[in-house]
Amino acid sequence: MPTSERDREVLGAQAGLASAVAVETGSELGEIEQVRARGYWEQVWRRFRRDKVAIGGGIFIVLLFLIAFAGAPLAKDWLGHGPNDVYPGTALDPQTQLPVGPWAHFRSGPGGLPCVSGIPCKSQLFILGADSQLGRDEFLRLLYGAQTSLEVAIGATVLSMFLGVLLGAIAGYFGGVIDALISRLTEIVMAFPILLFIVALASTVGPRLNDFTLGIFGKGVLTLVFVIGLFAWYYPARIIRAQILSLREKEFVEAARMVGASDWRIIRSHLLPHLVAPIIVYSSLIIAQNVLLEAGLSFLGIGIPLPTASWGNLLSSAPDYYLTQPWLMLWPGFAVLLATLAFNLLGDGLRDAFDPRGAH
Amino acid sequence: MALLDVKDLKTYFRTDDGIVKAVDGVSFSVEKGQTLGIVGESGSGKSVTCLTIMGLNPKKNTISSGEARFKDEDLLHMSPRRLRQIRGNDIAMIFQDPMTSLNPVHKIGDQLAEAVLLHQDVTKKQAKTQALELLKAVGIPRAERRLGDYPHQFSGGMRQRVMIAMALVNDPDVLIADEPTTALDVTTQAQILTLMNNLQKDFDSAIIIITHDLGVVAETADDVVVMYAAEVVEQGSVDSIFRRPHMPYTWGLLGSLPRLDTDLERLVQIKGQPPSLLNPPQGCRFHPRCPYVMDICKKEDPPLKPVTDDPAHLAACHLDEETKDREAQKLIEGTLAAAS
Amino acid sequence: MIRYLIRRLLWAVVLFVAITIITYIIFFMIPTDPARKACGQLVTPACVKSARHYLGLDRPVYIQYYKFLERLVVHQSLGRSFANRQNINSIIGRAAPITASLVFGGAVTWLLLAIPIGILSALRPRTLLDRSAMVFVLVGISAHPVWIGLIFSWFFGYKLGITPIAGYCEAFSPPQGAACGGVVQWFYHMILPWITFAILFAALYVRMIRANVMETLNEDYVRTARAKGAPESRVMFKHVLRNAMLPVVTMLGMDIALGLGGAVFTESVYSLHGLGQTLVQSLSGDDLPTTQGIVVFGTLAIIVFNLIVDLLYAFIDPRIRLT
Amino acid sequence: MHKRLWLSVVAVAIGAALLVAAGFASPANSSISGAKSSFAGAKTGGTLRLNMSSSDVDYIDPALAYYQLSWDILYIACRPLLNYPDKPSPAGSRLFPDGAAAFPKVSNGGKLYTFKIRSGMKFSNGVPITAKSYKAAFDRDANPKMESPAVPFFSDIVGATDAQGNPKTPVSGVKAKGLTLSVRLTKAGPDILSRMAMLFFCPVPAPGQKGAPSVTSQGVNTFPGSGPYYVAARTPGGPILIKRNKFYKGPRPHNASAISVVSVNTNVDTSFTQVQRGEINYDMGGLPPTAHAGLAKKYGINKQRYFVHPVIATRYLGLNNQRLFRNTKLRKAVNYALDRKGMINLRGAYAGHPTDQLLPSNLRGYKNAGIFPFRPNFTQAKKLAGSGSRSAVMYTTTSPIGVNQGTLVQADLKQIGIDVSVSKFGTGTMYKKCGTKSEAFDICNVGWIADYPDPFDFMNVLLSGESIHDSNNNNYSYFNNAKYNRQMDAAARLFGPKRFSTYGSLDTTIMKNAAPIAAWDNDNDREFISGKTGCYTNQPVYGLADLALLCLK
Repeated sequence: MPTSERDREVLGAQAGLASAVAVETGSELGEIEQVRARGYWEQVWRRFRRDKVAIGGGIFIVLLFLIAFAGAPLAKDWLGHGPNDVYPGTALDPQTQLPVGPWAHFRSGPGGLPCVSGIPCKSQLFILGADSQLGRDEFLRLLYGAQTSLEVAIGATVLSMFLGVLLGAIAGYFGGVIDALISRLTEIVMAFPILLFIVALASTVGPRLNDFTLGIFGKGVLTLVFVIGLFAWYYPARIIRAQILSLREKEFVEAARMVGASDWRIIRSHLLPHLVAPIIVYSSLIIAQNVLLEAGLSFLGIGIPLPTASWGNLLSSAPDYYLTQPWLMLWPGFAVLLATLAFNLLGDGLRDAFDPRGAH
Repeated sequence: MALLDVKDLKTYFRTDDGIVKAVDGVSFSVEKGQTLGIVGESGSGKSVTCLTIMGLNPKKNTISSGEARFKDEDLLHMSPRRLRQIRGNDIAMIFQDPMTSLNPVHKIGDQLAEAVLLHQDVTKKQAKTQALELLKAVGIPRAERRLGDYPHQFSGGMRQRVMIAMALVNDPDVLIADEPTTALDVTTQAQILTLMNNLQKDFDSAIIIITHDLGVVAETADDVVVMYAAEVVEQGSVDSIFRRPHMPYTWGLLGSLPRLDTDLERLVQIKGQPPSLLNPPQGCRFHPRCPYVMDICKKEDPPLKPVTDDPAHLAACHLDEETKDREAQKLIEGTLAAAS
Repeated sequence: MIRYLIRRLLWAVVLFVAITIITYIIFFMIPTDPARKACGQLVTPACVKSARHYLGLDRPVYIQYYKFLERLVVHQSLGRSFANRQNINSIIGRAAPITASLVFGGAVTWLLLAIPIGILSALRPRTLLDRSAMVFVLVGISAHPVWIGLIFSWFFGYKLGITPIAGYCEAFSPPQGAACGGVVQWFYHMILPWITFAILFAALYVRMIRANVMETLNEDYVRTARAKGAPESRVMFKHVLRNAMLPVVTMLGMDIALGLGGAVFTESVYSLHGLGQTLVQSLSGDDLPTTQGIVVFGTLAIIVFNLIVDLLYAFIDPRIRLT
Repeated sequence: MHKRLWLSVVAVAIGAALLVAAGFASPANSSISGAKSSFAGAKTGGTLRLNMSSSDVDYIDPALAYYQLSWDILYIACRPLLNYPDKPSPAGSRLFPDGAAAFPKVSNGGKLYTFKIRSGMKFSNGVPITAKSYKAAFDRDANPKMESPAVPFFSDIVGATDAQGNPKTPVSGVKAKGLTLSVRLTKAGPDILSRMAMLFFCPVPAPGQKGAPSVTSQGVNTFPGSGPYYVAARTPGGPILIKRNKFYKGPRPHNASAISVVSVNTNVDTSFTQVQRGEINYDMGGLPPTAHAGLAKKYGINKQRYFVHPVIATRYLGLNNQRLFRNTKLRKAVNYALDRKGMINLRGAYAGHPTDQLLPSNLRGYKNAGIFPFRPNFTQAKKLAGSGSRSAVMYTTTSPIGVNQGTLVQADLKQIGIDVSVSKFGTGTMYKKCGTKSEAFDICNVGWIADYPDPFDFMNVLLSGESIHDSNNNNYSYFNNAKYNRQMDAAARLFGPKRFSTYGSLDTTIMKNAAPIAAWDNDNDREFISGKTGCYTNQPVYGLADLALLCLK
């Protein structure tokens, strides 16, 4: 039968963490017969361009980056206060002593203290109100939280992808004892109660790493990157290994081997190009998972340390206002939902674009 | 009235990229006890033709037209219920890949018995007995024991025998075999073909055998339909077509028959890939690959018309008779030389 | 089959040893001075000394590990909590049923949701039902379980008051003086946690089941069944579903293992004092033996569960059973 | 304050003066009213249903329990030799002889205390309570197998510990004969009476008697009660069932016939909703911080259902004088920079009142000196701190409030160039860590509730450098100044009004000149009971509702 009559509905299926692993033995992203240099990418782009939903996801992600890394500082300048500035005396309702609600104007002296005569006093605007009794700007914290979430999610994804691709490629390419060792290692990691372990590690070993920031990241970002990355590599590793296993038997690899190409060269210039598709697709799906994971860990109080804003931190202080200001639960939850959704949609779209047959 | 009469059969698939005309106006008929071979490259529409006859194409996005009359009932326009009664009972089918055509989680015996139970009012036990008999008939050793086995415990050839048994268990009038030997090794191929020939004699069924291998056709078929890019390009009796093929594509198929002599110059080779069925070439669909291509071929699709010396032998080609004679002769000589 | 069994069993043992070694190193080698922590409020030098001896910290690492393993395997004991001196076995004994209620109940919930939705949307692709299912899938895999939990508990529990906001009820033999007990109350208290816990997995499973069913529908043997003249219902139930569900069984094993960790979040939202909450509490209390005990227990549970799934899989898939 | 604050009872009082005379000047005066409470329309009988949100008792075993909530329960299940009456402040914090027939006879230069035990008392299982029962408590606490935290509180009793300081049992210095109990001390211990009132010394049936609690470091979950109630059942992490002790014939009230702590560690919002709906009578664990303003508005304060009572307690930041904060100017800078009102606001309305001194404002002897501002004065603080950036480690608790307090301190100190990183621990863990000398912290977020109303319990216990050990310290700022150590020792030996005024001046002097800590709050206890509940009384020593008085309406 011609391939075109295969039901295209199969596409877009199975993006879940475990589901992908289960089908990993098959040709996960379809064997791309030959990387027909430009034509292939053109086709991918052509197919991707038609997927309006995925494009939407992609645009949202670009916007998210802009908001997080450019919009947040701009908003900070415009509003005249920072995400960690506290207004413990002024951003609280004088009657109830609870944080002010959305679109609150109030006057405040330096340090967020009540105005006293003789000291300059400024008017402040809190667009989404205050986050807690500390009286921090929920809106700015939401924007800055995007920075943290993206840094953790992408950092952990890069680390786990790097480890996964490296180990998966080595295992798949060299086979034999090396493959057996790496595969067993993968199975051991998979048998761990991984989330329990991440929780335990983030809390015991984590605090020691919190001060390690490389000068550009917030405190605790790299801790989460390591803790998550070190446990999440097994998933790309299995996919890449399966890909390499099937590619290894292909004629062009045989041919390269026959003309005496070194292993490294074969991996780099013959195999890696075929892995670009799965790497890109799974990266975006894993980023989505990691956004959720960061929020979860910070919610449990073992993620990003104080006072840095992260969506999980915002979510974790919200239940204190369960009875009086339930909307505080909504903002960070929506932010997580939209970001994750965007990465998932992009990932699905890319998968479809790379692999129109959706063969699993 | 022929047992199965297919007239102007068309099957189109709607896809995201446009309409794929997988079968575009195919007509043929089969008589009782006769064997019809349908040959062509993969993607030429032979399998889809048969699936359309059986009503096995996915309902969604498929447009079929034309007629497929079985005992004067049109298979294409009958109720699903009636079609199910005919399927597996009057018309049975054997598929290309015996490895995947059996359900891996059910026992062989159950799968065979299912075929019986679907059409005959018998007990499970009786169905099993019938299944056993058929298994013996298709030459499966220790058949009693193997009823309880699962497909993965069978070799490819044995599975194809099971498939044949399953097809024949209800004594069908028409047996459609879709490349029954492609997935098998050469020795097994021969065994399966012999088995089918013998069974045909015993059961007196009509057989439609789909293959890309003219050798298989030569061994088994009475009539041949050659398909290219969803169309019939040549059809007629085996004798007639093998004696004097009228179409460069057929020559190509004949030319790619296995030969023992390697030093003989290959007269015809089919270069290139079959065309996309989304946008088939203008004119003769074979012209981009045809070594004898003429200007007219690019503009006009040649009609399928009887060749001069045999009215039952139809071909679609613009070439003049002399060229056809000359080239066909060379080819036949080569083939004969190879065979001798 | 026997060889398969033995292989799986041996592998389970290897896994267990490997994981306990790693756990042991992380929780007993890395932290500073567990003996001091073991002494609680009364940190006298004598106590530290006896705790060091009790914990075996005065012996070489491999002996310590051996002792730990011996205690675990021979005495089936996970040790004693630093925080409240309870036997960790009994701490886990109380927490595990709660987590098990959540995880298994959640699994049932997500299967009950995912199987019908997945199958129907596979059979009717691109219909309204299918599209709604796909929206559910996307939201389900993108919304944070913690958030879903908070919103549910606020809306259904606090605003509407039709479910409890949080809390747990023992189904069988509730302790004397407990607020509630019995299967009905247990069920009532678990409804929201189950749904919260199940949404993510339900979404993944809808997706997977839909794809599996579609893929199976394209299998040659399904065509064979149709060619035999089998009616659609028979084709679906006898030939499609069984094969389409095979991967679901494997996945279920892995996901229940994953879920054991994911339960941390649901438990924390609904104050269910299962393994996850106990773990988080033990972490904030520097209660290493409890932390470690829970991780080891979780690992064991996962290994055992995967073993059961492997056997179950072998049972339903003859290709594995008979090789 | 409860649920967050570990009840830290005074450790061994070294060189303490005659506290009997000082703290309990006229204890014999406190007349105990009759068995029934003084509430109009109080109803007896019925079962009270309580919650303990976000918390559980540590143990219910009197030899092990060392937590405010546990003691609030043990208070109604125990009849110690001396006890605090079921009355609001101030009467509620004055000792009266409960298990003992009268205050003890002190002889041998303050080293021998002889108690006469009341006759006719029985445990809830019918076993008579005699001197043996009280000795059994000492012996059990001293049993090394119990690993009891009570040991430091009686290690000055003869034979309580061996030469190495390890506990040993039986305690030879405690002798029981019929209804006479004698306690022999190694040196004069004037505060021994307040220690005898601690619930570690709750009588239990002696070994061999019916219901004698087993000796196990895991503790027992039930034991025969000697007070108006007894603990009938407890599941760790689960409910606690308390029942009337029908053998109790003493003067203490007992309104409900049973008290059931139906769930512990419950969600604070759930629990609050249940109290609002009347499904639960009272939540011992406290309230959501956001609820107070609304409750006060709706029910008024101390009128119907919402109660606010000052507790003799101070919250402060222990500034570790061994590390960054050995610099006095820097400590003062912190005191100028700390937003005291902001810190209190974090705990919701009516949480307490700001302070800048160690002694609680409701403690006798307190002098208001107005040393530091209640809202930050960053100008002054910066002047003191000087330029340059510093970093500090702060320990706080994992509770949302503890976390917010850490964040506010972080923000305040950032203004004076101190970069604070916050580490979070469970409450007990944090106190344990801060009490360990080698622990690398600079600021500890602690609170101190009076064990008994005397300045000694604050000044000497929290600031005397002489009591700093390797671990288990209460001097969370590791302040050790020879001059002030001497002055505190001297003050401890004083009597009467002089004692209090000396302590008051010492408090202001130390805070003004050395500022070893940054105090910020004197706590209020804030409670809410359901509409079906009445007879609320705040027991000032335990800082919670008196469960014996609480009744169903």
